[in-house]
Amino acid sequence: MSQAVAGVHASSRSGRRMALPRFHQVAAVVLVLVAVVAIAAPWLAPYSPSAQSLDQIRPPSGAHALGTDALGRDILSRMMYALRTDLLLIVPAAGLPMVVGTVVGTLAGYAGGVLDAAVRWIADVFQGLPLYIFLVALVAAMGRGPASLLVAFTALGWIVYARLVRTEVRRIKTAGFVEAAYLLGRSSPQVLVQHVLPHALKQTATYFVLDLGMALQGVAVLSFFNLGVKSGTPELGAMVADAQIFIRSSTWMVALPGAAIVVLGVCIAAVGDHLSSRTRGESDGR
Amino acid sequence: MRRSPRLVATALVLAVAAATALAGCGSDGGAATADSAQKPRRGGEVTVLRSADIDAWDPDKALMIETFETLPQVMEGLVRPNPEGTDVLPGLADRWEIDAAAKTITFHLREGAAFSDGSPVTASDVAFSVGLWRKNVAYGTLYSAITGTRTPDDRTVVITMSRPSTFTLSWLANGTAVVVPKDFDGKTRADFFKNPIGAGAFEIKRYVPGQSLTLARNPHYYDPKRPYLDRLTYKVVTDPNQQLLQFQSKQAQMIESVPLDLARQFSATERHVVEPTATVHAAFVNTASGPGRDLHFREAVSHAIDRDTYVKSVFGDIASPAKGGLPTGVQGSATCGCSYDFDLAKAKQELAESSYDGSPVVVLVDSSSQITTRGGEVLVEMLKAAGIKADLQPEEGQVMFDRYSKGDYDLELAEVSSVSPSVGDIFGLVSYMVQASDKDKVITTAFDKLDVAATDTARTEATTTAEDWIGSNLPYVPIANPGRVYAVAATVRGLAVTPYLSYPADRLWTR
Amino acid sequence: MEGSGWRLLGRRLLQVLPVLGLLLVVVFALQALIPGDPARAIAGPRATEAQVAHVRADLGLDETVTTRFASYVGRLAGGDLGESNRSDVPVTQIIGQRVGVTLSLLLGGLVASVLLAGPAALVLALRPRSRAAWVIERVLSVAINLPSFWVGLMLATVVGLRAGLLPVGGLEPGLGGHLRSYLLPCLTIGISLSPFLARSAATSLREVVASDYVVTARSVGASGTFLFRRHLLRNALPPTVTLLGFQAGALLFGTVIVEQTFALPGLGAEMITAAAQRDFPVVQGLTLVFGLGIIVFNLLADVAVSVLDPRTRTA
Amino acid sequence: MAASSLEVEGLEVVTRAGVPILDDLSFRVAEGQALGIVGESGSGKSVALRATMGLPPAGTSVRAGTVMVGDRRVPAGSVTPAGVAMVFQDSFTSLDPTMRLGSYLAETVARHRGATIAAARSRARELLRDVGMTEPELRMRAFPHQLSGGLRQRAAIALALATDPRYLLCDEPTTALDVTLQARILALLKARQGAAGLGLVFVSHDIAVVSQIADVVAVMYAGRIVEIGPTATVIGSPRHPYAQALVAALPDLDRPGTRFLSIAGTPPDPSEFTAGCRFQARCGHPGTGCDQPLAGLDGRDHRHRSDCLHEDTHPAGRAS
Amino acid sequence: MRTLLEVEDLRVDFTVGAHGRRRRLRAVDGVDLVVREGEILGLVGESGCGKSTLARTLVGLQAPSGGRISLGGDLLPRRRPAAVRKRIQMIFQDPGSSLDPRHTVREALLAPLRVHRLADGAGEEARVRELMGLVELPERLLDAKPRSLSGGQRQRVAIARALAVEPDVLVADEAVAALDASATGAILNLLADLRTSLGLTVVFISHDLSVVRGLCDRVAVMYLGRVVELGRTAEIFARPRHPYLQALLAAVPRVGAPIAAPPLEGDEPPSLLDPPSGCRFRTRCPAAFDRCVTEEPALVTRGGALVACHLADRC
Repeated sequence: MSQAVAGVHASSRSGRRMALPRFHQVAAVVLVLVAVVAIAAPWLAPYSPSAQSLDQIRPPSGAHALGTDALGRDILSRMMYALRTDLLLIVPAAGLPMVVGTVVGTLAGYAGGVLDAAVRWIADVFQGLPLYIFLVALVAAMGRGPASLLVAFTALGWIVYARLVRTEVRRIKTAGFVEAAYLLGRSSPQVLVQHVLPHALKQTATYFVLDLGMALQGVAVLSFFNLGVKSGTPELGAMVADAQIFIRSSTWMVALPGAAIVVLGVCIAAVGDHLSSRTRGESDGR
Repeated sequence: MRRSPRLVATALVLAVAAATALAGCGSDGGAATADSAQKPRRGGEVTVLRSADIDAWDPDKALMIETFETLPQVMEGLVRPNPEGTDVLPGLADRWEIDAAAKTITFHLREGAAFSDGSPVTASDVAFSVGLWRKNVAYGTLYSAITGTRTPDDRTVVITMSRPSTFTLSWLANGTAVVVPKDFDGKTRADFFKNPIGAGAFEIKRYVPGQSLTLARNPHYYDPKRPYLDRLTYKVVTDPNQQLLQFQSKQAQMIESVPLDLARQFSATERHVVEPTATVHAAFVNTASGPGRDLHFREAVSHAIDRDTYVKSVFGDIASPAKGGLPTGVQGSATCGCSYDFDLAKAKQELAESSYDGSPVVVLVDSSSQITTRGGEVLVEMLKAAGIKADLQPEEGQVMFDRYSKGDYDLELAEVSSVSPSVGDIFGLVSYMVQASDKDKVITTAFDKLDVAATDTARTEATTTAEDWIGSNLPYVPIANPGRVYAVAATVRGLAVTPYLSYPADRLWTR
Repeated sequence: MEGSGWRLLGRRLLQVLPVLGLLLVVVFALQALIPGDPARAIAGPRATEAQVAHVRADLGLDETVTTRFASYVGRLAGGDLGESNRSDVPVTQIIGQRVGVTLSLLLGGLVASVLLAGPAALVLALRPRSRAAWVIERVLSVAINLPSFWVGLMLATVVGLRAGLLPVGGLEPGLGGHLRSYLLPCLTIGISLSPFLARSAATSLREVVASDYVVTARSVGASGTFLFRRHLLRNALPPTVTLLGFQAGALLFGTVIVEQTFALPGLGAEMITAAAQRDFPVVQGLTLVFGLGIIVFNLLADVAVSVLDPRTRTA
Repeated sequence: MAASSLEVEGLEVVTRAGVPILDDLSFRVAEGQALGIVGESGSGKSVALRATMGLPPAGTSVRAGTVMVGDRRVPAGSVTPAGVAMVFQDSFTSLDPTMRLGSYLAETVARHRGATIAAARSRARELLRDVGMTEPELRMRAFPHQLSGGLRQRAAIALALATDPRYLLCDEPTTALDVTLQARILALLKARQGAAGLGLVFVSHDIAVVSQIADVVAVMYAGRIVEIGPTATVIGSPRHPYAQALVAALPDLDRPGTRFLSIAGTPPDPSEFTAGCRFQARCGHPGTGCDQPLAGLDGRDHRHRSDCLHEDTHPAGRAS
Repeated sequence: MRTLLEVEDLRVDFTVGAHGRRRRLRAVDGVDLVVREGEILGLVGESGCGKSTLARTLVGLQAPSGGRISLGGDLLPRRRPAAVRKRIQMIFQDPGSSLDPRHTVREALLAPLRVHRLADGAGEEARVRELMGLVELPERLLDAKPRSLSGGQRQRVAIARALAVEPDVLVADEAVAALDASATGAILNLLADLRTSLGLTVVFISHDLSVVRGLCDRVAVMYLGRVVELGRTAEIFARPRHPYLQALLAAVPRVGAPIAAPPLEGDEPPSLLDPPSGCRFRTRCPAAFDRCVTEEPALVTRGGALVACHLADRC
């Protein structure tokens, strides 16, 4: 009977897969397009993102497809470059914590004992610190720029990965196939690399994608507080912040970069959710 | 704009953050006349939004323009500036005599002047206060000409000076020169300034630091008609957008020194424009090290700046392109014959002649000021067009100031403002700042001459010397004389703001 | 059982001590990290080097870091957080004046989140195939990506200014005015927090609904509100409460954003101002308060979970 | 036959994707009678019980069928029929972890009998004593996780009995337990069946256990009853090749052999269910007509039958 | 028959609980055991009796707290090098987790060959096919992933993988507990066949006495971490001397026999954290008397079996 129920779940999952692909595939395509635009911004953008003119705060027109901002800069070009800035920021902002957290979590989970206890304690302590608040002080202290953002995001983000990986490593460590590999003569590091890490990494990779969305929000919020990118750098959050006072008279200036943040976030979440449901499905199906 | 609380340097300082924090206003004649046609009404209250709180009740601990604007409302000085900023008007003293030969100023205190606790203002109170100003750490130098006081009677104070300084009277109209009770009414200085009393039009009703300050009518004020308002509340709202929202939803009736971007969101009737203010918006050059040591480079920078475009982009036309190194519209100011022209070809030529090696120059701006960060973005583009690579580095006020003192910059975008009717005050600051390049002491000499100048001709001569020297040596590259915008609801009348950004709140009234 | 509840509390408090210690060190280290000379800023540009040195000595900045740390901790033990560099106001007084606003926002924000997330979670968990669930799912996936400052901005503009229904920002006087002033900010927190809450609650509710013990409970006749209250809610809540505990930092940061957006005089707005102005006594004091806040929040979450779920009591 | 009975007719359970995991299943048990249902994982025996309770497993729903409790007819799957209770396999997950045993039992009693709390608590104590707990007062204060497996399963039975059922559906109630505990639970259930006249439906994969407790045995395979009859005859002379194999595969403590018997292959997944004999692929002796549509047996009829077309040609008994 | 594996006074401790309330739990408490070459030794007992811990300690997955294990006369070190580990292999209860879901059957079988360099290029494939033959799996399954295999097939792959390194002893820990009745017999037959064909020595751990009865040459019965009875299967099943084994046997369901509730005292077995004094079984033993409380019975030889009971003579 339990098999029958498992069968039911399997089929209902495949049922969901029938519906989901359309949404997550669209999302994936959007993300790829965004990446292409970001990479090719210097060739695609009609204007330099910093070129100013006295054509200020103009609504969309033939000359400026998305209008101009308060310094007369072309919003379309700035958005293209902003995507570039944001992607270049959020990938390491989510990636660095992943690397740090995965290494720490793997070591803690596999070694256990004192190391594990220490890592858990540090994670608990970090959990108890008002890190977002620190982040404000830290970025203010170190000055705006990618370095501060990365330090801040890493200090914040590694815990989740460390916890995730640690739990996963500990779970897999006691799985029959890992114990069997050890008995069959593999050394601990070999077992770690061959059997434990691939499974743990799949989890983190999934979370990484979801984390990109959080990083995007984080960068936008910090920019909103004037703690993100340097002023003048085209960045979506900063563009929203810069334009917010025009929201009544020149809505497009706020709406465009704002919508870009939301769309990007929704797409990232859609792809991330899909990946995580697939990862879950695989571990269930074992 | 981005909200970020700003450390605001006073007008006395390199007023880097001046953009949003400085209050300014000149009653331009038209509005004033229209208002005076109607009779001020007594009663009512007004809520004023400002982006920063006062930073102290003790003027010597203050840096913020808000402080110097607010202190005299509670602790009135001997004199106050006239709305045009060209002269001083009676305050607690209703008249005074200057004796250049004797190097004295004799003040006659007003009949009925009293502190808000009812005790009368006497000559000994004033003498005590003058002593206070002179001793002050931060601003004592402003009163360095004063050697002492004499009090022939209860209503007369004679200030004696080491030289016939004309600046001194101007300084007395400034927010640092507040009159307090003798010996702080028996309290310590710190205790007194925790909840000070004065002889101003208002007394402190409720003060929540960082949030709001409510002033109520001083029942013992010497003018029985004023203040017109029963109550005046300053609310600290750092976010420009919130300022706009609260103003538009009628939660507040005034905004001090509206960010210029925001200014476009108010209707013409709600905009009170002060232009130009006694402020110079300039690019200060590190003349001690780096490319800025070379005059050719400084010339190149100056010629690279298209001041008309800059004014349009950064100030939205609420400014005038700089025609001199000193602010316009203050006592004794004179434009120089020199020109600050935009000439790209000349800029490139000067650059070619300079020792500039093509590496990026560091442009420091105050990240908390919308005007300077935006100005920085514009400046960098203009420099680029002339062939100067620039690296824009926004810093919080204090860090910026630290880097400035250490010479860790090439160019710095900043504003300096006058806070008194005398051009001398900004002049003094300029001389302080350009010491390094002023080897022949041209500026300091001119400053000293101006201080004792008795006639307008003498004043003009002194300022012209300074202007010429600034024009040809470019210790800083003047860009604009910016203006300020106040938002005022149609119901509020009587606003008159001086070019150095203060307004007598006792003259405000509501319809 | 009751005894072990107290033991848990005691144990948690013990765990908190090193966290507090670290918090102190980090807070203090911030000062060393931040460039700029507070003494110079206080003394002003016209002050001579000697005067600056005097101010520096006045602030105790000329001592070694360890001495300063020791004296800071010493004063802290006496409840003295120092005075603001900007206004000479005691930091404790600043906190006292502002903590109410932040607490009100936290509480109101939580209430708003629960009011928004609760029904959504119920629909998602109990009617997962319904049209309403489909709509909620889509709304949540968008809402989760809405920057909260933008939400605040829109609410202030549309509800506050356009419709004129509620204050656009600041605190209106009087109890009624306060309540009105908190509505939009709390709603903003609610909108940004509730998607996480709704999803988590829906997930645990779904698990609980499908659990053997709920099937058992239904087999012995439990149904309707009794089933919901006695079996579903109590079992579905602990994971959500735990999530809230984890989100304490984010929640606090949410109040910071909202305080800025709606110009509310709370701790977060003061923190931003103080940090930008290098007002270290205030930054340190507030960071400590926020740290304590998170600790207390987590503690409350732990206690709530242990009240709800007896399994966590006997570890 | 005279006693009133629980009858299930035409039960049909489908997955969300519409795949039937039970089609047209019927069975009956009288008061005081014990019906055993034997089958491997995936045979649908547990689904049948839960569907009868109106509580089909997550992801499935009851599409058709009726349940008769005595002379009351309830559409299957819609409500939990009064007078019927169920004991689940995993006592660790089937008791609400947040509720003390005493309050859980007392509340259930109070709801059913409309009794006062005091009366309900004393009834709860009585129930716990009935299921063999020596210190009911102590156990009443315990949370499920504080009890051992055996005590928990007894508590689960007490909970089921708290609703004063006439019929008790038991889904592998002893599978997770050690043999000594299993024997005690079986004895307890048997005693309730005898003394209180409870109708038992007992589902297990263990044919030995079923043979001990059941009066009638139904053998299920792939969602259908393939053989049914009085326990002694089904165990003694199974007719369906699957039932024969099951009986033959039974390791017997008293007659140890050197070889264990087993059935090659695995049962089909519900998505592979065919209309014909579903055991065909694993059957040692498939004959003609095995792929013809087959309905499965009506479990309301307790006479010994199998639905194998070729049952007479198979050698009966244990040798296979 | 030659002694292959010898266990002397083996003790395994665990620490349970956390945060200052740590307690020691002795899962295996002074077990002596001899496994002879080519035999199948059964290890039975109820859940929590320590049989699985004993198995894990035998193969080296769990370090003993005391006592000695020797294999073929060699004392095994606490931390075993790969060459020693390979001599005792283990089959796990859960066929679902005993194979890496990402690896094909071929990869699973090749890995041990490569670690120990047991075959080269062409030999590898031949050996893999040979192993598949040994466990009676078709070679077409070599490229299958575990997910597409049935439980029985997975367990066969696990056995083949263990056999790849040609171990001296195979420890099967509840190897058929998770399998359906129809698959169980086949695996048991396979083990019996392998013993015959390869001369394999097997330690077979199970809670199911019926299974043990058919497969094992000798059986050790464990109760609360100790061996209480040990002897030839036929002998002790026919004439159980320890009251615990008597109770176990009585409780095994038999076709045609009436339900027999075992004559055990109390409603709950004692906890390993707090084992009874004297004879551990006394709290549940219907025949317990004063001596059982104070004196722990030694394992003594009675009629060809070893029994630990003060009443061993009377039985």
